[in-house]
Amino acid sequence: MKTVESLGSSLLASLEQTGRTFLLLLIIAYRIVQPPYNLYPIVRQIYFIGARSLGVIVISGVTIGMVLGLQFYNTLERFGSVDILGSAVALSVLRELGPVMTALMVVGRAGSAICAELGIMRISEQVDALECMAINPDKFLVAPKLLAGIISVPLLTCVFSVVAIFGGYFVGVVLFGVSEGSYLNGMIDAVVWSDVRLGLVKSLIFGLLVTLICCSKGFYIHLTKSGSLGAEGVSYVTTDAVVISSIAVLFSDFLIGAIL
Amino acid sequence: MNKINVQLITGIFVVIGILSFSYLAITVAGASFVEQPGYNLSARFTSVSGLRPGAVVEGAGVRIGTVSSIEFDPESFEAIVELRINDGVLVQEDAIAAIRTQGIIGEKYIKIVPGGFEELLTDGMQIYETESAISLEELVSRYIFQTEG
Amino acid sequence: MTQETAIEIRDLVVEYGNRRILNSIDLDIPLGQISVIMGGSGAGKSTLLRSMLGLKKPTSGAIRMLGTDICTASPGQLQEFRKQMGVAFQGGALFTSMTVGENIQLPLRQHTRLDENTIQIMTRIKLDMVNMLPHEHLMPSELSGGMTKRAALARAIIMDPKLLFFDEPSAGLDPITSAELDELIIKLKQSMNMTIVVVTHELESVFKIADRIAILGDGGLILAGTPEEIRASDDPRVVGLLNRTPRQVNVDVDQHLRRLSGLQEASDKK
Amino acid sequence: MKHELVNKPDFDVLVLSGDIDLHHSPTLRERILSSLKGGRPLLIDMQEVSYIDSSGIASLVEGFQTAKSSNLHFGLLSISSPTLQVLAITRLDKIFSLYETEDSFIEILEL
Repeated sequence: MKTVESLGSSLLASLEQTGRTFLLLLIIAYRIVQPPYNLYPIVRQIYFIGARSLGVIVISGVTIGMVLGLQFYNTLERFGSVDILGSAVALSVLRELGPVMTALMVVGRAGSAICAELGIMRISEQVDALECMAINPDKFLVAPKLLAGIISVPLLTCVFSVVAIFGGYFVGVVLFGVSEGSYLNGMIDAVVWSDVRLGLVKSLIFGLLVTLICCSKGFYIHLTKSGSLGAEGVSYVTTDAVVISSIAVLFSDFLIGAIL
Repeated sequence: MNKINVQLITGIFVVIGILSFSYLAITVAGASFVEQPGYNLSARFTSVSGLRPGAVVEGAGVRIGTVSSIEFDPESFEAIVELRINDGVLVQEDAIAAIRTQGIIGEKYIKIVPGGFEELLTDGMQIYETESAISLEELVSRYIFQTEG
Repeated sequence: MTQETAIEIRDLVVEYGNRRILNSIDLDIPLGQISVIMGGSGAGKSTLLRSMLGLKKPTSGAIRMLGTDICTASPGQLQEFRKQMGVAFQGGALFTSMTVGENIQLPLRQHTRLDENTIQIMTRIKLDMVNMLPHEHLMPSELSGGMTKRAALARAIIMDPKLLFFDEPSAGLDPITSAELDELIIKLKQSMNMTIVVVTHELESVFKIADRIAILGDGGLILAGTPEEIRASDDPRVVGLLNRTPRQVNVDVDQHLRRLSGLQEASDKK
Repeated sequence: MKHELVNKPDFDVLVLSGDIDLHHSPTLRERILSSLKGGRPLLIDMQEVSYIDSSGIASLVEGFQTAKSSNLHFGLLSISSPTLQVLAITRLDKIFSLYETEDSFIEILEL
């Protein structure tokens, strides 16, 4: 009986949170179009979410590209078609791995920090202070993060894809001696605009999802059980935010792939 | 971290991102959305199986254009392929457009075999002589048929 | 003498879920004076403060502040009203990503179109008022407890508010620092003619700064009046609070013993 | 806030009246600074000022600073006691040159 009860209440709680999260999106969409418009907070958030993630993205991009180069080379060599190595690497990076890996990296590096920052601001009364200063916290705190997420994640995804293609190039061409022409031209011939566009659409949606979930988790910490736990509560919601946004990325990746 | 530094680094990041995007869109995606100088030809095939928009058009093994679109004509039950041929490449009226495969599981491409007429095709015209995609099954069955005969 | 009231609280009831925190509070806070709201932990002080700040919607009742009923005000009206009030939160609530100076300037930058020079000078004037001028460029994490409170106070008064709320000014401070803060509050009232509401549970400063005192207990208003009236009161709860005597609980020996030994539930169920 | 600039033989007088708050101080600042550009000493007549907030005071401080750097006299005339208290809390009463009458300002100028 207890188990059923707790299952039910946690289901209700997660439904409530989902509702709140989408409501937050609507509120922000409404707030963004209202003046005043301030650019610097958005720049600051792009700096934090995007620019500061560049290193991680480059390193993981190169690594993933090299792994793909290695694996595809081994497989394709058995069929004697190593000349499609370039297109194999490029297509899997552009359509799948680029957007997904970038989004997961952003969750780990920036998403957790966003959630913790907002959570701490809430429990240390900074959000209340903003409200008392007649400054709208949705617009002042959440909107720049959301916009920066939507801008930064696609840009990071492009960087990731480019360095991954060259990671694959390094393994295929430099290490295994696939001809440079067949790697690059094969890739150029195989990839069409719709592949790049798919990756771009995915990364836009991931960018929005990740920042939205992490913002909502931290920003609404006071409405959950963790809200009364202080610093410990912040660590709980941050963990939640990372897990939920990672799953949301993977699941929506499947959905977008199925629809588009 | 002062304001100017943040703005500078963010600016650099955005530039790197946009450059990466341009590389992907223009070079890797083969500029399939940027009109390259050239002219359009069409060709009808009974089968284009495996050919995709963006595929290469070759003449004598050299890239001379790309496939810009593939459409189905319900009346004749044929595929209409639009080709974008680079400027300066001359295609005779009796040239043959043939769909070929690179390697066994490689990409499909269109090969232009030059003709002997002096009249040249211009923008919007059609290549009448075509050879459709040869599927592996057809090849095998034809081979069996030949040995029997 | 007719006193003008700055805040008029009528029949205020506040509930969290099913728990009733404030039960029918009636309170007047006069204009241009320092009113102190005090009471023990859990007496409902912070709930009352949050209601007055418009952060917690009351279940019923009215709070009229400077002529605006903030319980029924539209978001736009509330926004306009809030530009006339300043709040210094208990923990300071300074924004950790900004320097002290930037924190203090924030309301000006958001709400006014003043010249950059004017903003800078105003910031320094306010910092000087709270003796924080040398620390303008520090980050909040580099401040001590007393400095944080003073910086928060400077931010609260940057727009020259008519109404200033101060939550627990002396909590967690050493006696000297908290005495300095008390003097600052008095100075602000005198020179800027502000109405100041201080919420505290510490006795030391109350009689030094207060023009009016309201004592809360168990969600209700026990007594409101001048410091003299409060001192003269013979209400046991007021006397207890002033003399810091622990609450008297009548102990039934048998029952208490049963409670401690865990037999309570068993006997209740019978 | 109302303001009027009076040109005297050797100096300008800026006569202010009413409330000076966040909405008015940008005008006040602009008036003070443009008057000082003329290179003449400036006396601000504050007799009719009922209320001045810290943005107004900030404008006065900036004017005083500007005047000082171009070696001009900058005085405040007949400040009311509430305003004086606001100045006192930030020790600005010791910084500004305060005058009771216009004549005392002229005396200083002639020195």
